[in-house]
Amino acid sequence: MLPIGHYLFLSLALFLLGVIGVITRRNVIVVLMSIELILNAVNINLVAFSRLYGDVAGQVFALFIIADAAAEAAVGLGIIIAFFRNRETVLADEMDLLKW
Amino acid sequence: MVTRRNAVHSAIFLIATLLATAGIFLQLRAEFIFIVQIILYVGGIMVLFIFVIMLVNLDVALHQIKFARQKWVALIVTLALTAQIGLLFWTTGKMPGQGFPILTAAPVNRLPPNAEAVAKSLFSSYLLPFEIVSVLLLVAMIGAVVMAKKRT
Amino acid sequence: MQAAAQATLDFLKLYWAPLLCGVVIVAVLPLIVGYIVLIERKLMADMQARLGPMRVGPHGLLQPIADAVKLLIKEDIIPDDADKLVFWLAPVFSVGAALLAIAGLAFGPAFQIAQDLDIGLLFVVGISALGIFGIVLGGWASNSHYSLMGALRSSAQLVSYETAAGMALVCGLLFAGTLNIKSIVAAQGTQGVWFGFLAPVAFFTYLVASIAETNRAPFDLPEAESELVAGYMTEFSGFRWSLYFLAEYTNMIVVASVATTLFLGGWLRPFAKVGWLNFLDYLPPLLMIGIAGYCALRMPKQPTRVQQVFMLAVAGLCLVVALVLAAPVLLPFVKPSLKEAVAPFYAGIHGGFWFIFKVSVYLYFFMWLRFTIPRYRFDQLMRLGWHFLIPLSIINVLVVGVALIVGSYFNLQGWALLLATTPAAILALVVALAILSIDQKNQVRQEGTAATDFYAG
Amino acid sequence: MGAEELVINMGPQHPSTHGVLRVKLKLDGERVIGSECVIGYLHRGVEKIAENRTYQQFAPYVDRMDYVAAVSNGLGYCEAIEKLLIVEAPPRARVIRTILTELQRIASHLLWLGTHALDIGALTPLFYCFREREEILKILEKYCGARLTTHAFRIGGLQYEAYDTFEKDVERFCKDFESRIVEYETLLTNNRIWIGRTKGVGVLSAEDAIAFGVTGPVLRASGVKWDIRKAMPYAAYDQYKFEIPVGTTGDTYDRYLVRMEEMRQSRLICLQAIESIPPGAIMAKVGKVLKPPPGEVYHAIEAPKGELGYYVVSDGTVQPYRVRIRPPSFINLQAFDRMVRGHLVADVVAIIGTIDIVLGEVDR
Repeated sequence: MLPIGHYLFLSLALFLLGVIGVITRRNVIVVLMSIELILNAVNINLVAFSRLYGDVAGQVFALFIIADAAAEAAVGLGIIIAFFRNRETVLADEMDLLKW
Repeated sequence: MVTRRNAVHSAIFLIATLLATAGIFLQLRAEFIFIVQIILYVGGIMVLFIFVIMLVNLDVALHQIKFARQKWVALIVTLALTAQIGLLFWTTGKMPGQGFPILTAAPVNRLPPNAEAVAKSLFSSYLLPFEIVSVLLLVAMIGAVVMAKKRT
Repeated sequence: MQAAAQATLDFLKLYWAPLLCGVVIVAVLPLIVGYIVLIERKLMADMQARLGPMRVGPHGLLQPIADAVKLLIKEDIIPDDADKLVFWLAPVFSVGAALLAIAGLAFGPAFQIAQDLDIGLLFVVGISALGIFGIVLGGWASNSHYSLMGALRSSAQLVSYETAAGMALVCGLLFAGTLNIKSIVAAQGTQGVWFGFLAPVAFFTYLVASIAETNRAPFDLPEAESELVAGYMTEFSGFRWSLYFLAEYTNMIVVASVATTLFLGGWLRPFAKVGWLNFLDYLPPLLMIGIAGYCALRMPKQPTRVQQVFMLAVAGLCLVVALVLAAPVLLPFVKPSLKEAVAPFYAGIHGGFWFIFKVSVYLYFFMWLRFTIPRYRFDQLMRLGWHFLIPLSIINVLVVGVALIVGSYFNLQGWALLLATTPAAILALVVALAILSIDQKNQVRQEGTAATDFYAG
Repeated sequence: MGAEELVINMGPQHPSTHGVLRVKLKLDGERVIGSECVIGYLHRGVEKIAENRTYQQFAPYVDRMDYVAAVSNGLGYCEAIEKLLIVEAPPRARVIRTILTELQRIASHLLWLGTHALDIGALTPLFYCFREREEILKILEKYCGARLTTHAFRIGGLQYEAYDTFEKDVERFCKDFESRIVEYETLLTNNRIWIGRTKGVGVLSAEDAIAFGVTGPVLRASGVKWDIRKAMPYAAYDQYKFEIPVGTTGDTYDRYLVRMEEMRQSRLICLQAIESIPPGAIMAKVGKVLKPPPGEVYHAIEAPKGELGYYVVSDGTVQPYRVRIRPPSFINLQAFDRMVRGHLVADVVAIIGTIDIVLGEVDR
């Protein structure tokens, strides 16, 4: 079995990649996907610690996070579709109106 | 995943990442989370993503610059976070890979069936959060339907 | 270096059986799929008053091999505008998911690759659901409108019917109380009754949803040849196309196996606990002897020498299988002391036979439907899924749960549980039909408005 | 679905456009918001060819228009020229013509039923239909030696006398066919999916149908009782009793029912006809060289697909001055756009099938 540090570093790398994606990409869909990546990094941590302490609480929280990710994806993609229908674009820097 | 110009390629790489993560969960003996990750994340959320990517025509997005002008912000944030973690390691005085507790806390064959354990925990100690999550999902569902519905 | 070799050896020692099974499945499955296709074509021909493939081998028995050779040596075409990487990846993904799902299945008490997987059934369902990516990405990568529409239809269809299928499975799992495949079958063994009888509504729901999930008629819209040419497979040819084909039929085997495991008692003999039906044990060898006899009877009628020999070989093979099936049943009569020794063989061999038999019946039902019924339209398919099957399956889970509580309160076991579950099933059906009739009323109203719209435009 | 319109090309090579029809569909998601039929892929200039052939030489060419109902085409042409020549085919010839034409109508409808069901996804009816169509083609083959492009009739009557067992063959077919048609109906008529796929699809109101000039089963399904066999009887139709089935709503399901009933009625006509085939000559007195008097004539018959009309102008020579053909499929196809608007892609296939076009006739 691997020491927990490896998992932490993997999680960190995924997290940072996600952050870079969120900040730099213009395509909102990719931004959303980057957020999924961040959530996933958190999941790795949770499950790894859950294994470390032999307690399923971490896994339960990972479950909650997955459910949360599903909710977020559904709403986010709904917004994107509505936006695309009105503005014909999915680029973040063209989303400059609060209401249309 | 972050550097692909084509969003479908990004999605494919994300799927690969998620599957790999699922593999890690399996390795960590979290079978239930493993399968939930596959069914929900890969089989559900990512299908939704690809669906939407296909719906919003990509020909437009393809020809545009993929990165916004926030490269420097990203770099700074990343460096800051890395530095933070590095500092953490520094203060604990341990190098990565050494001195960390090793994950052999419980012998494999003495673990209760994972799905059962998770379920027991979920429906006893975490019942309230569970219900809240279900309400959240319901709200998200309604929200998504309202958002995506065609305005006539 | 030596350590690594030692580790490999250890690994092999531990896992040689699953590895072997895996290799055999990957190697033999295409052949099995080929013969399923042949059987399908023969059945279709029989129902349509014609003969079907007759030229390659006696009664077309070598047709699958000829087809496979043809597909393999066909020119591999990748459209110019296709996304090469994804185009290459998609069929592989599809077939990979389908084959991986087989790993979780148990074809008998002895044959299972992922031994004692704790989340067995969920694993099979989840992994086989991944095949959708092969379809969606393949359709997208072809860069053709037909393919894209096929892919979109397919993903929408799979996602909606997965819910109904999942709910139906939950219903069956309520009876089993476990996800482990072997334990599910064992539970049916101890109960003495298949869950298909206890949860008929769930079985029906799963049946319909599984047809939709495998894109078979009448739900074969993603590849409806009269509308979308071949749907997501339009631009694929040769080997890639055959990979999709392999994935589709493997998925059929997977859903049939899941249904068999959960609802039809897995590898248990029908009515395994009823003593006076023990003569059913003689059925498998007799069946094989019958097939062998039929082959031998047809042998002289074959036109060429080679075909006669081939027919005889088939007959011989069936006889050997019959002998293998008969041995565990008959040996105890010869030598009663052997009874203990042959028991595991009996369980394994006969279990495998019954499992394959049940899967075949399930697949036969699929094919029968395909030859008989026209195709649904996309909106009708979605309406059937969302407005009928999903409510039905959710209600069914509720009433079956209540029925189980009632059953345990009165301490009902085995067939007696039917007392509690039959009213539950009827209740679920009544509610679902009520939903359907309300829905149809709405639909009529909608159609009325649609018609006026149509004339206004 | 997506915000923009999607234009897809259906055909000319597409499994369900029944030949080389090309349909440009403008889609919003899966919903059709516009369509355009592009035809001409099978154009052979039949009408122009007629101007360079003698009257007899041109007769086989008409078989190549609606090639699944060649006998009907020939009947229309022969009768048009007979009208031009002012001769009449002898009664025996007319009865045999009627029998063969009605058999051909059944064959044409069977082909339509099989392919239409196949388009909607029912695989099996096709083979059942071909089984019966085969019997009809056998009768045609026995009669004139050809199965598809028969050239069964001659101007002025018939070339061949009915063969010995002709009546018996037709009678046996008609006897068998009664139960066979029930077989198709059990497969389709009350099938929920079939009803779902055809009811309310491609509705064409009676006014629209008349405005478009639609004829045949498509018109009758819209509730207009118009059949040239009754309205302007030709051949021997005035001697037989038969009904004209009409629909009420003019949707695909009604067109299906109308055609099924038409097959039954054709069977009845055949049964009545073989009971009393009058004896006598089969050929009227026409010369070897046909030189009709100058003039023009329009003659229409009720082909399986609708009104098939020939407008022939003669200038007194051995070759027609002009032949203009009114093909039913071509006219019926004009209603296509009206029928598909607002429906889904899957319905387009059903509607192409239900109009029952043959591209050889549309393009000529």
